[in-house]
Amino acid sequence: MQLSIRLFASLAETLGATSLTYHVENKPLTAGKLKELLSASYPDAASQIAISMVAVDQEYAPDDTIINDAAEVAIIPPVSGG
Amino acid sequence: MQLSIRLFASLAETLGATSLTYHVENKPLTAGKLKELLSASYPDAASQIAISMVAVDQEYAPDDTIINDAAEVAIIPPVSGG
Amino acid sequence: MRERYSRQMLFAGIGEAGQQKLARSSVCIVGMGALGSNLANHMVRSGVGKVRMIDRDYVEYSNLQRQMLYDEEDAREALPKVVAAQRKLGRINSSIQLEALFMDVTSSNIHELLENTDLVLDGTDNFQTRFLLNDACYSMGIPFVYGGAVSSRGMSAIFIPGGTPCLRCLMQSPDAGGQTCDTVGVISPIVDIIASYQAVEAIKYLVGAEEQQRGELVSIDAWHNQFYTMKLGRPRSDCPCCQLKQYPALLQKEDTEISLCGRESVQISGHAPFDLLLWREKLEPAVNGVKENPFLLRAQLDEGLRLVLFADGRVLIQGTDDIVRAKTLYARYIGN
Amino acid sequence: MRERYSRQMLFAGIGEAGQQKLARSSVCIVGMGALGSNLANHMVRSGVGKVRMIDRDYVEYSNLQRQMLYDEEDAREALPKVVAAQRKLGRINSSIQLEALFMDVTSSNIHELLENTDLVLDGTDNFQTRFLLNDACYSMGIPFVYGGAVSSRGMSAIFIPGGTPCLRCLMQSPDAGGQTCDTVGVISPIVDIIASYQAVEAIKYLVGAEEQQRGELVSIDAWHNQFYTMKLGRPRSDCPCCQLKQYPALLQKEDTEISLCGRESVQISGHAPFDLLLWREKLEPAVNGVKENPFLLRAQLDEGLRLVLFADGRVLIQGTDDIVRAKTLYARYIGN
Repeated sequence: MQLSIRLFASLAETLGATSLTYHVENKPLTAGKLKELLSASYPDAASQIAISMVAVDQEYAPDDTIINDAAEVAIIPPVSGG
Repeated sequence: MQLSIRLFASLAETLGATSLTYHVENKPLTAGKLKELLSASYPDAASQIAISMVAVDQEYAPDDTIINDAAEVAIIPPVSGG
Repeated sequence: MRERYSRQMLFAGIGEAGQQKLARSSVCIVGMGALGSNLANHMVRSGVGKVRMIDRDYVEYSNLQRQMLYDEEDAREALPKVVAAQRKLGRINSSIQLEALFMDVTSSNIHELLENTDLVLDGTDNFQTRFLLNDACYSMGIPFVYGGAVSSRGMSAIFIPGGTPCLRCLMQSPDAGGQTCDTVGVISPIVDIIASYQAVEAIKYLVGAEEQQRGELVSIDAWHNQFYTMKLGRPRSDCPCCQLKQYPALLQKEDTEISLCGRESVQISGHAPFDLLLWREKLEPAVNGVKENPFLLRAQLDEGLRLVLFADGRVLIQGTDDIVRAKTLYARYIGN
Repeated sequence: MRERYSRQMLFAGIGEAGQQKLARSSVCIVGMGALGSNLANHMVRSGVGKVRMIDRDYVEYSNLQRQMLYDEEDAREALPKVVAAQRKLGRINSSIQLEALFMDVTSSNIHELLENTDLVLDGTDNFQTRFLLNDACYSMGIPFVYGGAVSSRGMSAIFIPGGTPCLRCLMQSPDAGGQTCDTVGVISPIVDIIASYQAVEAIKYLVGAEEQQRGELVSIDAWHNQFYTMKLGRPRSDCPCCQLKQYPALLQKEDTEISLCGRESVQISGHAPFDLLLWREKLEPAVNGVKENPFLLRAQLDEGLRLVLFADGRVLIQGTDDIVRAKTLYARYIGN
């Protein structure tokens, strides 16, 4: 399936885009698996992806969340600093 | 047509809702005409509607803007204070 | 003092070049209440070279809940806001130029006040003054950063002559439906949020970050969790300011009476500058008590009424919204 | 002093009842840097009855660009942030109780520090301390308002034991990818925006506005015009904090070395309290210069290195990220 993924913060900077269209074969796809696949596709961003949150349809998606075709996905690195 | 209208600030308070579904016969409907119709339907809010901005699809819509069926409409009263 | 701005220069959007641009910039903040305090704090800390602040009001206890530059001593002394602000800000950054103007902005002085200014920041509390700023800015080619905050909501947008529509394109009436901080209250977080959205657009403009400039009006309600953006779109073809270039607010003859927004106060201007010591002597026998500082004199009348005489000639009649009554009191104590 | 809060009580969401609840409330702000300064300003001005502030750091010139409570004099004197903050805030609102604790928060003192606190506000700059706060808050049933800001972006959420997931549900690693204010910089508007979103959730909680409480993580980039909300959803079933109730951070034995986030400084704790006058005499002949105030002593070493001895026994080795080198210097000047 084709996933439209929003990217935030440092991740958007590393990948040079605020969104990407990502093709996935695996089904069912979980949030955890998506992070693995993205890390493999974008090794430069792997360490950031590993610590990032996945949101599906604007709700936090733990690793075992199933991602469906029409889902709106976002990958959000945590922000420290204060 | 059926319009879904988002309401903001004092207008939402006066009408007791942050959105409403509004039925309009007039075609073509302009932003200015919509304000007139809403003022007639909700006389308590008429003075607020008169000074409010209309946004169509998240863009400012001057009075002569044509509003289509699928448009996302918002009525936004200006905020003073500082 | 490179160390001072080190974290700001590390930020890629500003860098060393941006920091130098900020140092060469001059901004004017009109209104030093809640938004104005926060705006000035951002401009001064970020190293904008020259910050001019204009306000006609003095610090009161009811300001302290949200006007971040002022403290109890300022209220006790009834210091003009610009004076209190300059004291605090001078301690924060002694390397920039601060100018504090304790006065009313009018159609006759606005051009002089905004000369050589790169950007105008809106800290006012009423649309009458905002329209005046908007018209003056567009006639002079200066960007104007609007902000308003009341209750738990606020909005902000940057208007750039030649680049975006102006405030008059969006709002045709100087009426905001009677909602002011004095009628529906206000909480401090929305003030800081709105002023910070104003400040970041100001910084973007000053460092030349055109691509990041927001072409939207942002509307926020911090209590009810709303966030809405509206693209400014195209100018209204019949806008008397940015299209017809009539600048109506600049043409208006000033009224001598100005009713301050919902504060139960009427301002009457037009008097020659007051010699406050002289007026203290004059008023003391006639009223229930007089307090003064170098900038103003407060005379307590009966029934919660108060006269405030400002050195520049303005008089504030507090405790009434009734212009006729205010004029009567003015005539009674000040004369004509 | 009813006048002071008049505009806040006029706000329907707070009212007189809400104002009284705020007056009876006690909050703890951990970390008094950029977010912490702004948080404290909001809490103090809005009339929260008791505000406890904890921080282990002192004011430096590079803080002034964004840490709104501090000025040049504070940096010149190298005042502990909590001390400088207390001075400013005391002048702003003398009717509330302020507590300034110049110390490190650890797993051994956290319970004592948070006792009798209604709410904890996150002003820290690292996830290690945030996890400690999160675990302590959930073990004690205290809401925790997370905030983080760096570059032009930030995020915030309120975590309520029994009501929402916790910080550990969302973030499993104390690593934030190495992005800190000292590596990628930070601009002041995003700080105020994030702290203000934290503050408004805190006020909602304290006045009991449950329906308005945000069940979302807010993410904002003020430079690139982004705003995104993510519902917190349900807790992770294997969350070691809010589900398994193991509170890992509370079990951790403290390291004696803590590397401060990207600031080229290593902190070594574990020494007995320092008699600073005694240590001044000891170190003066051995180093390139010593400066001190009642709270700390700074000794300038070669090659941009600096030792800072705190009265409570901590030592900061500035100018290196190398823990081994820091230990060597510690051993050389302080001993073991």
